[in-house]
Amino acid sequence: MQQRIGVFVCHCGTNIAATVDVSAVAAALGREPGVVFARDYQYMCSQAGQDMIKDAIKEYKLTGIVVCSCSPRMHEATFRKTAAAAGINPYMVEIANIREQCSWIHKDKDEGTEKAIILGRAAIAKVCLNVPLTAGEIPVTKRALVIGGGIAGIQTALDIADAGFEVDIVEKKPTIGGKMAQLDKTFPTLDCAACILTPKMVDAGQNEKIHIYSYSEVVSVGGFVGNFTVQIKKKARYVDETKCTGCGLCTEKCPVKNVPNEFNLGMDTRHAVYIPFAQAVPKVATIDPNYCLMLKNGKCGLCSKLCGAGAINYKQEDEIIENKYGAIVAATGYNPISMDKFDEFAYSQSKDVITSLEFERLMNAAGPTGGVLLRPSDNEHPKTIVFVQCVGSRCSADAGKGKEYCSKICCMYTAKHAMLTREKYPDTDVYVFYIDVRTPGKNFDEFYRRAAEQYGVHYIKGMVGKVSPEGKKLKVRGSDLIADKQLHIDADLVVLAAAIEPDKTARPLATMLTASMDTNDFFTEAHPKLRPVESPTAGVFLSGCCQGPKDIPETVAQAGAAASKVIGLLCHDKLTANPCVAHSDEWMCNGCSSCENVCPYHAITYVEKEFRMPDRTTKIRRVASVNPAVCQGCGACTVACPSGAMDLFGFSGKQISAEVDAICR
Amino acid sequence: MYKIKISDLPALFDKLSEKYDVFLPVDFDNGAKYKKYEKGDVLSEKLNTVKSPKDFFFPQTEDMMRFKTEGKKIDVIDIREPKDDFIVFGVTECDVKSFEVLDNVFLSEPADTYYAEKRAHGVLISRACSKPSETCFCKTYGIDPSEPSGDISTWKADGTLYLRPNTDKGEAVISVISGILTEADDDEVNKEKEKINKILDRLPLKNLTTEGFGAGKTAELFDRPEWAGLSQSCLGCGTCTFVCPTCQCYDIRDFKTNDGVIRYRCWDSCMYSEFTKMSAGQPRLTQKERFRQRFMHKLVYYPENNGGLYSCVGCGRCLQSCPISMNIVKVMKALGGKNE
Amino acid sequence: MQVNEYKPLIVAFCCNWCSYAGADLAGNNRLNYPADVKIIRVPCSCRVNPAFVLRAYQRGADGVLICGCHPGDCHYTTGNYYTRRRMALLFSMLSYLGIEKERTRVEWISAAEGAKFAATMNEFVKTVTDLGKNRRLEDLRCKK
Amino acid sequence: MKSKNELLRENIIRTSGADVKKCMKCGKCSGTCPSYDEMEYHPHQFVYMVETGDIEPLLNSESLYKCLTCFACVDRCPRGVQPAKVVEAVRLAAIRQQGKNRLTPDGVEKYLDDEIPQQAIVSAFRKYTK
Amino acid sequence: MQKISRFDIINRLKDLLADGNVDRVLGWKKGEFRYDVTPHVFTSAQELEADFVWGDFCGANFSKYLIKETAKSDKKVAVLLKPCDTYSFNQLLTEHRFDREKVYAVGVACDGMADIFKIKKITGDGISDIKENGEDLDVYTIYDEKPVKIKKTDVLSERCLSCKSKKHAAYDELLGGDGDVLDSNRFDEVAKIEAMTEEERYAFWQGELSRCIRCNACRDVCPACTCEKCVFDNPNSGMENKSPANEFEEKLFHIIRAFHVAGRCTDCGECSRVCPQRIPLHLLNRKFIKDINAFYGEYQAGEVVGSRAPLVDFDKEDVEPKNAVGKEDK
Repeated sequence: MQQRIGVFVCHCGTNIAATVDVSAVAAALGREPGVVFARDYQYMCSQAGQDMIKDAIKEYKLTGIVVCSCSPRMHEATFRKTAAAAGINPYMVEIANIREQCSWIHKDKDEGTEKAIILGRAAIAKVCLNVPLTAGEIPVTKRALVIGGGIAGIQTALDIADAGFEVDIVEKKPTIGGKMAQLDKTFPTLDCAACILTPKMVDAGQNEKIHIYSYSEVVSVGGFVGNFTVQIKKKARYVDETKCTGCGLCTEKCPVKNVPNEFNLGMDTRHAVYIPFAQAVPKVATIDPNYCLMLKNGKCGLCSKLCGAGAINYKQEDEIIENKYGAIVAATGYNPISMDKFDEFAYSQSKDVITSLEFERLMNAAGPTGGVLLRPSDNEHPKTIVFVQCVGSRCSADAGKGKEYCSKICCMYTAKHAMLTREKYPDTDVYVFYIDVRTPGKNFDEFYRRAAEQYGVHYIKGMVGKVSPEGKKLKVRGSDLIADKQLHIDADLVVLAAAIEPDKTARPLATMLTASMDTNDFFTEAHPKLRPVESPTAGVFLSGCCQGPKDIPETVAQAGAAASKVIGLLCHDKLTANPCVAHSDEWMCNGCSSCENVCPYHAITYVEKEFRMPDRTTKIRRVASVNPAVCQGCGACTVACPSGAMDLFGFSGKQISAEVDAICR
Repeated sequence: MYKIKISDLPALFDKLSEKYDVFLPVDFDNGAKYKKYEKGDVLSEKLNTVKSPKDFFFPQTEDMMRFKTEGKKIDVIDIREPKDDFIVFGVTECDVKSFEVLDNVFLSEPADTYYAEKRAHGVLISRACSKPSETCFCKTYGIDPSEPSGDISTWKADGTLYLRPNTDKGEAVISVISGILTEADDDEVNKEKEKINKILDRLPLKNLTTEGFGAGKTAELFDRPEWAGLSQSCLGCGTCTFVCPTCQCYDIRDFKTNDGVIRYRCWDSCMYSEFTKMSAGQPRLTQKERFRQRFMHKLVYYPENNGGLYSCVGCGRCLQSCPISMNIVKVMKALGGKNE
Repeated sequence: MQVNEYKPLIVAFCCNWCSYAGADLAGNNRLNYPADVKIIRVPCSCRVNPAFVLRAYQRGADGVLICGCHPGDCHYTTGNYYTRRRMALLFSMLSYLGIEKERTRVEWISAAEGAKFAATMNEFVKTVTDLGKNRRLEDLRCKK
Repeated sequence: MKSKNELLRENIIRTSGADVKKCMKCGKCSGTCPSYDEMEYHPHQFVYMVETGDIEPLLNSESLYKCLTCFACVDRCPRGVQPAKVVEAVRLAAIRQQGKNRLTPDGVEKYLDDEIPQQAIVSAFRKYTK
Repeated sequence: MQKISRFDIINRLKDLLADGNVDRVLGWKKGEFRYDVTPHVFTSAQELEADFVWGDFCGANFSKYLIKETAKSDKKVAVLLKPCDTYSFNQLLTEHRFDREKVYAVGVACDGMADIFKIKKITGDGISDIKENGEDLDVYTIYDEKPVKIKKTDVLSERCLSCKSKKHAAYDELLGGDGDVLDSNRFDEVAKIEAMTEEERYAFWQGELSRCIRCNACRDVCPACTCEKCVFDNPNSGMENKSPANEFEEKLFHIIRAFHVAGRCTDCGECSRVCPQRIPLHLLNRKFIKDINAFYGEYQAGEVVGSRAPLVDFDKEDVEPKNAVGKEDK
């Protein structure tokens, strides 16, 4: 059938119209063969614009439409719905991207107009070869996986479980809780982090819909939205989780006591068998195989003898568990960056130069000093404390160190630290060197002002250039830009607001999830404004700092949002599949298995089929058969197929060739 | 009759190429091919070029017309340009006779003007086959390679090339080069003819006859069981049809250009599964049928429609180039009356 | 000046998930690159058949670019690994046949690399402009 | 037509190879500068004043010769601005003017003593002379 | 490896037919002249006695015929395979193109095939007979009583000069024993072309490919080209054509053809053998083989049934195209 194509050119306000002569584009495309209607309009995506499209489809009996507008990644779905509402197949729509890939990057109007016409022509050439497609359906596994057991992961899991769905948390550490468990107080309310976090941890631990895989890692992810298959490695903790009561006897009696305690960032020690902290969930001991005498050289076995529950099992091995999930939430969190490249602050030279997270532990009642602020070097009260902001944040890529982004949370927690210090120890001089103080949040600026005004924290606009340990003192040299002076401060403690970066496990996880990441290894969201908690990979959602720096309330809000997206997905029994899948022309298929070999989804199988040949004989042939519910439409098979029997709906060889032809005209 | 020393041939070609485009067979790696004469080119000793001279009159691909589309308008444009006179030099008698076959097809009404125009402008200068190949069997079709025809006939003997114009076109060519030719009598040529005829008697295929073939033999030959065995190893590649001087099937196709269409024709082959495919499919579904079609056409159907003229001239090209060495000689021997 | 007026025609095949998004980001950030570049969206770089590359040249392209996710980051897990092999061999063959190897290229550009996209396009257009028109792999009929 | 000052500014930026627009005005350069107290204009001010085109005061300032070119600011600048190179470029602009050589061969003698390494004299001569 | 005679082969084949193991034999049938040997399906001892040949012109590779032949009947067919043919045989099995159970593979030792074009280059046309005479060939022509004596090694086919293996990669039984995989020099010619400048390479291939008449002999004889419908015959492929209209299409055809068989081509050399225009097509396929070996490690298609062809495989550390092209040797 001869196609009847309608072309709709969007001005996008002035976004397109400023550099592309939209009416000229409409006029030129209107002359293309197959086009029976073409016009431009201010905002095609508006209700009025969509109505115009619908009316034109009906009035001109259009069989396909081309919208010259913004990126298809933005509004393809919108216009497909529009087309469907007007009674034509939603896959008879093509978008010519004349905004992101034309008007926004070209300054010359003639050039922009010419290119817009060419892009429009390519879209027309393609749509002429489009065929109506019907999306299939795929079943949904009603279970979610949350990767990461910090506040983001816990909140997401709790919200999903609340809606009645099974949810698993995979946490690489022996306990959930994450960074928040290490914090002392939280800004701007100064309530105790543990007091608000631990009840949630307990909830998660006790919720029958939630299963926690602690001390575990995701090792492989297969499948796709609605039907992921995930392998989880439960690392051997040498303690039977089901038997251990968490009494802690072993952790007290273990003869190996000199293990750096990671929970306190190495500022004190723990035993070889340990429970990270008192409120750990699950409250189960873990044996550190790097230090345990029994595991290292087979001598000791004390904990095993002591354990009344008989939970110790030195023979335990890593275990791989395979589960199916309908949705996956990444909540892998963050870490402070290494201070290796910032040695002007003498972090490696003096124990009294610490990071803010270490400061949290020094202030925490459960920390290495029992909540008393003492210098790590000599356990004396520091009298002069210098806080340095933006250490490794906001660095230019040219500088070759640090991160380009603002870590967002440092201004507030530094104000908190300064304030708490002054409150507990009024005799202490507290200096905060800042470049800018950024406090965009509810009650945030008030909080910061309180630190300066009520608690007398010295806020200095400037930056520390050098810290030199000299005897018991730290000589701090910095600039005071307002006073136009260089300051020299003899400090007892220097606290560095280290930039935060995504956890190192995020990158390999992103690869497994085929979720995209930015250059900083933060997960990319499907749309920065409109779909902030979804990854572009369907079925993968983002929670917490793995998507970008966030404070606790933001994290919790995002965790809830991610949970609601997951719930929205899991409450469907079936999902609409992408109809742009591969299909094989059985008459042309040779049965060579090339396509089967390259298919990442095992969507292609071979069947023996009887064919009635043109010469009236019958023949049994081995031919490829694509499972459209499993195929994701990458097209690898279409090129692997030597005979061209394999083609892809929506991106057929003919369609792409037609686009090439149209562009090269 | 005229003559010129072989060593003076370059001067002859130079002279001719002042007025004509001259094409002559030159050697390449393992064969001979027609090439537009340029100074320094040497006439090949080999008789058979890989591609036959039919290419000059019925090229493998030939643009016929153009359609230009502008918006929704289509213009038809005749793209033929006036043709200059040209000479094809050194054509063997079998190839000369192939034009009889082609002319019957292309020049009968309605005449194929593309072909006709080239025939009108082309001058064939033939040559006698002093050194035929073992694959030659033109005698089978009554062709005499010692007495070549064409617009001018030539013989090579004793370091001399003898030329005899046969047509007005031939005379016109001679007049261009008469300055470097000398008059000659027929003696040397007659001796050469005798020599050639003796060689012909020694050819391995000298006894091959067309007996059992020709007009009216369809019913007898069509269902012969031998076809199955003969065709079983045929690859259906079409090499035989492309090197054949008399195969004249073509396909008309459209090529989409940037702003229109070029309609062109190109050689087709009855050996192809897609040959004469129509909406209802192909008339010949198996390779056996396609194989049979080619030989039946050469030996039965064509003679039936053209006064007994076979559409094979015995040049032997297909014998040399078939990848699996199946050919018309084997077919004739398997099916013919007296052969074998 | 005649020389400067030559505008190459560049066809860039971009995978939907990374490079096409990278191109969108370049647009969002208003990063200029020449209008000579025309992008064709494909689901994955592995959808790009060598025949498309040759067709682009046939139809008059002077340069062809295939852009995909960085190896290891393919939305479909492994697609770009196949692209890498196919195109390495295809390009090597084109070079073997004497076609300028600079005309054809594979680039890995992620959704976050708008700047890289623009920089790559600027650089590639310059390279192809310096090479001049594609003469060795063109089909003159197309321009008739 | 560009003003003389604008040309001077462009020249300084070009010879320095630094991108002054990248400066986020944190002051770390000045916080780190060992010659800070000797200087009338400090490293961050050099960067800022070149950025805004307020160059005349810098050309005439003794600060030009107080910078030790120790590159601490270059090393620590989080934005990769390279303030010392900006100072150096301004200094070059100053001494390249007619008769503005900071150190003449005649003037060297007064600095000579047993303490000062000869190389210091040579490099100072290189630095302060056209 | 020992030289095997026509007599020995016929005897064995007759036994196979007589035992009822097979009901037909795919072998070489004599032609009009010594050199025009045709693949043929023999069904009886008499037929074998009369027409079967084994000698210096039995170059045809039968592997591809097995697709058609095995589909014809449930009975086994015996096939004669030279060492190079066995690689094609295996490759077709890898691609599930025929049923191994229906084939009885008889490996025959081979010491190389002669190239009639090379012989004619020496003797000229008019060959009436060619007789084997030890290491020599006596070539008789109609122009001379006495034969021209030619050393067989001087007229060996190009592909046999750089024979990659005298060892059979597959067989049910061997006649004449087995040889070794050879350390062949088959990439020397490719390297020579690679060493040319871009302009020289362009000119070289332009010269070679311009002779192409798109007779499809290379494709149709190729044991890797077994598509049910070739893209060049398929109007939907966008590159269907029956003749090379210009230089572009000459290149297109040969690039795409070589690419489609890349990683699957066993380098049997049939394409170059049958090209009526003597285009060295094997140099295109060998380029891919050489590149594959250099980029992804040694791979011989058809060496092992079921091996994964390089183009449907990958390694995470594969070389980047920009680092690969033009650096094949590094």
